[in-house]
Amino acid sequence: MDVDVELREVSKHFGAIVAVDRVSLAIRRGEFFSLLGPSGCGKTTTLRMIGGLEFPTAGEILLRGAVVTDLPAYRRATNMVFQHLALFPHLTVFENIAFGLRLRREPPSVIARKVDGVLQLVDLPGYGGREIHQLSGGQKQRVAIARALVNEPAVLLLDEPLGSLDLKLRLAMQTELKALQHRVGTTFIYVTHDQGEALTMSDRIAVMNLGRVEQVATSQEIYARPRTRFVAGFIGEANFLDGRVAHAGPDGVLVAVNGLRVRAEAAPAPAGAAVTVSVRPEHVKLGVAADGAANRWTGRIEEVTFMGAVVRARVALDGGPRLVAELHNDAAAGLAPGAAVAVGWAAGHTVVLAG
Amino acid sequence: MAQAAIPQIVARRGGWRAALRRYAHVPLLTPAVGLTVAVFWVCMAVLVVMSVYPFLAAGTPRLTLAAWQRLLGDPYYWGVVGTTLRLAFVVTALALALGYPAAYAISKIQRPGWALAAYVVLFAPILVSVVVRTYGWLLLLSNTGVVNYLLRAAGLVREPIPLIFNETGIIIAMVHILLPFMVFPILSVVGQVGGDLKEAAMDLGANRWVTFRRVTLPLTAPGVISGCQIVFTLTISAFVTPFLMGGGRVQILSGLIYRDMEAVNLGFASVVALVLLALAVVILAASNVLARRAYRRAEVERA
Amino acid sequence: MRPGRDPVRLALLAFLWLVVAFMLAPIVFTLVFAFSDASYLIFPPPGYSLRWFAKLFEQRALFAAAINSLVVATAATLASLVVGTAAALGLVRYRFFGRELLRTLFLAPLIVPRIAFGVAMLIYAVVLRRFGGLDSLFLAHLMVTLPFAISILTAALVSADRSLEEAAADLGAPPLVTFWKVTLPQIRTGLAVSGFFAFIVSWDQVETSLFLVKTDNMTLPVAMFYYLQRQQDPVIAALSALLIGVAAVGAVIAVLTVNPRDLQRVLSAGGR
Amino acid sequence: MGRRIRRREFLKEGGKAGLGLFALAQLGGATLGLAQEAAAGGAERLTLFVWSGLNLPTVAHEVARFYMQNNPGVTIEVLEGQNFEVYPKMVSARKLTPDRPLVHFGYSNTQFTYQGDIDDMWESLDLRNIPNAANVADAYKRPENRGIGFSIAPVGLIYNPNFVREPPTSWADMWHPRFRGKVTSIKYAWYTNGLVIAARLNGGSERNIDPGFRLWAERANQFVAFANSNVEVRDLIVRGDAHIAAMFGGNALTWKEQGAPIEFVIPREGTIAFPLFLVVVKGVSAQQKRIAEGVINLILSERWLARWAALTYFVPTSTKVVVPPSLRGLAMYSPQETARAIQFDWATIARNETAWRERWDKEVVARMGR
Repeated sequence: MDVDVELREVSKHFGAIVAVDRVSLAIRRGEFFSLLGPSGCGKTTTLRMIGGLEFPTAGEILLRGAVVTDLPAYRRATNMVFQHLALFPHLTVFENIAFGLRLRREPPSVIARKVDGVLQLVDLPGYGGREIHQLSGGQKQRVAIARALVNEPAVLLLDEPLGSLDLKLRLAMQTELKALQHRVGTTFIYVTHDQGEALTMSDRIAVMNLGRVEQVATSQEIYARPRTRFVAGFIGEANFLDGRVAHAGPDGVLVAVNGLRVRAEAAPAPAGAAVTVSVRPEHVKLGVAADGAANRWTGRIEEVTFMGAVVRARVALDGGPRLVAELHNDAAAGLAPGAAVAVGWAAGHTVVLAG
Repeated sequence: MAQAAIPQIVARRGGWRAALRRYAHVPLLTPAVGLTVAVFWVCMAVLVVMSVYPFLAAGTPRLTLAAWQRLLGDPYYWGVVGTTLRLAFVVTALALALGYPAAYAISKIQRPGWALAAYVVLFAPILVSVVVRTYGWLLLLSNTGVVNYLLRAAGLVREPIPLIFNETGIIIAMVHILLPFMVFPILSVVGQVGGDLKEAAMDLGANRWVTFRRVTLPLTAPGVISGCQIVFTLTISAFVTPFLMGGGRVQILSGLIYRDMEAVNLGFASVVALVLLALAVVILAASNVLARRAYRRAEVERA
Repeated sequence: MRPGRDPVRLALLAFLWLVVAFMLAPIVFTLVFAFSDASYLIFPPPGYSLRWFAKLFEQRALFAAAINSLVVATAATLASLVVGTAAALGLVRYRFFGRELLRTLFLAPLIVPRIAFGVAMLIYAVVLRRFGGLDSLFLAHLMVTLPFAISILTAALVSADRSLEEAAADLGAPPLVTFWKVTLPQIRTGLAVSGFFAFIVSWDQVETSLFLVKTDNMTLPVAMFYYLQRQQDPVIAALSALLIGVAAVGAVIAVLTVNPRDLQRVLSAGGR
Repeated sequence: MGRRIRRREFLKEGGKAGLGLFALAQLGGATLGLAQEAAAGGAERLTLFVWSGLNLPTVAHEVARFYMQNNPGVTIEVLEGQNFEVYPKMVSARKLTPDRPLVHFGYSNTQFTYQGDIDDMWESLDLRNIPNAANVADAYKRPENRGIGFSIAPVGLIYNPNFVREPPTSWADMWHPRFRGKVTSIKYAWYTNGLVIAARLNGGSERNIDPGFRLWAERANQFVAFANSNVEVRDLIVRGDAHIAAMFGGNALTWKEQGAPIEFVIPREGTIAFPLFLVVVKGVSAQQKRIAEGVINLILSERWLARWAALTYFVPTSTKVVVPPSLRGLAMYSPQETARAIQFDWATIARNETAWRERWDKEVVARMGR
């Protein structure tokens, strides 16, 4: 499989601040790859280094096998869709999109054809003559994408391009972006702090925290098998229980948590190591649903919150730790604060995290 | 791993592209730095040198503080400094008294056409030479000029009242010439004081005066201060207007410079120039302290 | 209360019109005197004639001075725009040691009394053997106009959208092309305003030029100043009338071409 | 979209035009430099200074033209101005670039001629190159021939007959109470502002100037304003802002002839003699000096001195000159008046120039309006 972008031990320091800390990544051709993390985690800096808008303090960046570490943006086969779009207000839609083509001195007929084509692609046919300020937010978005795509970049970089849109439009654009990526087949590197967005669109996700990459994996794997407590907490929600590996064998793992013994299928650490056990709220069953679960205890309901399609309940286990469970609306009938209840989940849903 | 990264940093720092990027500001700034240093700062150095080593004066050139002693040791010259400062303060105060309400009024004009007209009328005079405007005031204020004619025609005075060849004439003309420099900065902040802020204040029960004093005034203080600074600096160094309007009677520092240049007494002229410079620096520094306080207060109010 | 009837507002507007009258008075009466028949200042003029205009056109020295002023002001304006834009870019777009010091270094000429600078400039010019040349005048004026340009253009660049430049670079534009195609259009108003200021400041520079000009090779305001010292006949009024006419045309052009909202933005930023 | 393109083109064209202008300015500077280079070698180019105003520059222009016609290869530029504007710049140039004087030679009034002695500004003239100097009365030759007197401008009092019923008769009228607030003069012009004459009439002299300052300190409010030029004095008198002033007879007569309400009187103490000189500035080359002396010789010739007198009403110093009939009848040009004219000690005045200016400001001007 071809690698389009490769980062080797890339670091970026701003004075004393380490924005990106020894990041290594390999992004495959045609992949929809997301850099996900909270603000300040270094994801945007990483993207800008790939695009040539920032330069690493250390490490190397390769684009299709060639070292581009110090190459400025205008010499790289990447194009970016900026967070605030950065459309040229003094140029029309057509001129905005044609900007890169004109710099490459493409003949006017080719420019016209390509611009028309890309406008079709982003579903804005006939908008070439518009002024930027005449467009709606979503339309500007498409123009920004069109402006980048028309250059047929090796890699398209997207820096939270949907951040400024309202929720509904954002959801629609997510689907559209993903479809677009399928159509053009270009490698997309997408920066976002929105885990839902990342999960929806990405083939693979790199979760970043404090300048470092915590985990790189597919959406499903990141969700089901987070490798660190940060990843588990950042992607979706999770209950965390600190404990120690009591037994680890081919038949499974036992983790001791405050006297409870939690079953899991695998652990990253040998017996005796301190670990954290994580379980997603939607996997925590209450009442009869907990019957037959590998992990099963009793507890007392402390609080119930109605949330529309789901209901959340906070339960204090008899052994001490508290858990949050998320139940479907109809499974929650009869739950009331103070009531004693059975709590349980399958061993396969227990994720054991090192440290 | 960290150890492995360090040699890479060193290696990368040697790259010519990186070096180019690191020093990209140098070619941009070099012309301005070169010009300013080679002309302006050298000139300032020349002034200092001339003030203690007046090699253009008659007699043997030698290092001497005589010119400094002559100026600083003589109460008469302190009087001239006093007149210079007094004129500058009066002109600044009057310009503020005229400029602030004018700027405020412009911001209140609702029809854009009229606002534009007011803008143009207030600012167009800076397109007309200082010499021409001073001449215009000579026409208006001299004994046989327009104002005295009207006063006499109206029977208000029998003898023309002396409006030129004294400080009155200088002040009137200077206020006229410098008013745009006061209105500019005030107008730019008055425009920013949003109506909603004032409405909020009114909503909270403040009457109009209190609103003005507690909201508008502090918020426009930065504009007022920068306007006053500009007008003050321009007044203390003004020469043409005081020279033509003063009839050789009003003694200020710039006039001394001119006198000593005529008498080829460059050493003393340099001393006076440096004193003028020192006055400007001191007054501006003091007002900057005020400005910083005003900014801080404005920030607090805005927050 | 309806705004139209608000007494405070009416008083303010009345005051504004008084200030406007004050601003216009000397200019209007200069025009009146330009057509006066008398050879010295007297009001009302005993009669009206065009003879001062006729006499004005005989004053070749004044026209030579006007040409000098035009050349020097144009050169100083262009130079301060070019040098000032570069310097402002350096100050705004880069972080480096001594940046604040440089800014102070650049803006210092604004507070130095111009007549003091003129004294120093005379010595400077004579030492460099450029006394009386337009080149030393140009340098002197540039020192006065450059700080204006740098402060206004710095403000314009700060408010210009940096990401547009990045976008251009990302789309393949080398730095100079980016500057030309993206940065420049964004700071257009700043350029216009600082160019305008620089021109006016240079065109109307007396104090700095006073000691630098040769008596037979002056700039216009200095020539007028010396003319007024020698003689206060309405030739200067006639010349003023011409200049006021040019200024009026300039004002109209400025009003028609500059976007007032941009202007306000640049000016308010520049006032800081 | 059309608008955009137009604007961009406009910007482009504007840029081109701007560059063109800049190049032009550069070119201007270059030609200026070239002209200066040319002056250094090959053809000679000299600057002749002359006072501006009235008919004062006419003879200088005529002589320069005449000389150039007869001496191809020599260019004489006439620089018009006032001594007080040009002299400081001449001194600066002399001190800083001794071999390149700003002005090579020219007319110089009494005050600046003596000031120039102190500043070491003047070349000694070689009278062998100026045969016409033989006709100049000895009183107007200078020590070491540093310049030569060619004319005298007697100073008397002028007044505006529309405002003054009783004409002034004495220099003392300048400080007489009846002219309080109605006197004007050029500032620091010791020959017209009454300082020296007041000292002399009150027991002092140029060397003992205190009586003059004492008197003017008390009478500071005699002055309404100080003028910057002769013409400004005229305007102040004509408008009635001032009623009397000390002034050159030649100027007064010219103005009266032009219709100004101005009368000239000779005070009973006599006129103040104000000789006018021709000087060559140090720093000229030997060849330039010879040219300058040639031109000075022309100015001193009967033809041009007579022309000078006719144009300016000023009295030539040459014994041979035929004074025009219009002048012969005037009292101030009579030999008797010339003989009894008050002669100032100009060397002393020049030595005290800076100190007196300062004292005048401090002791007189500062008291005005009090």
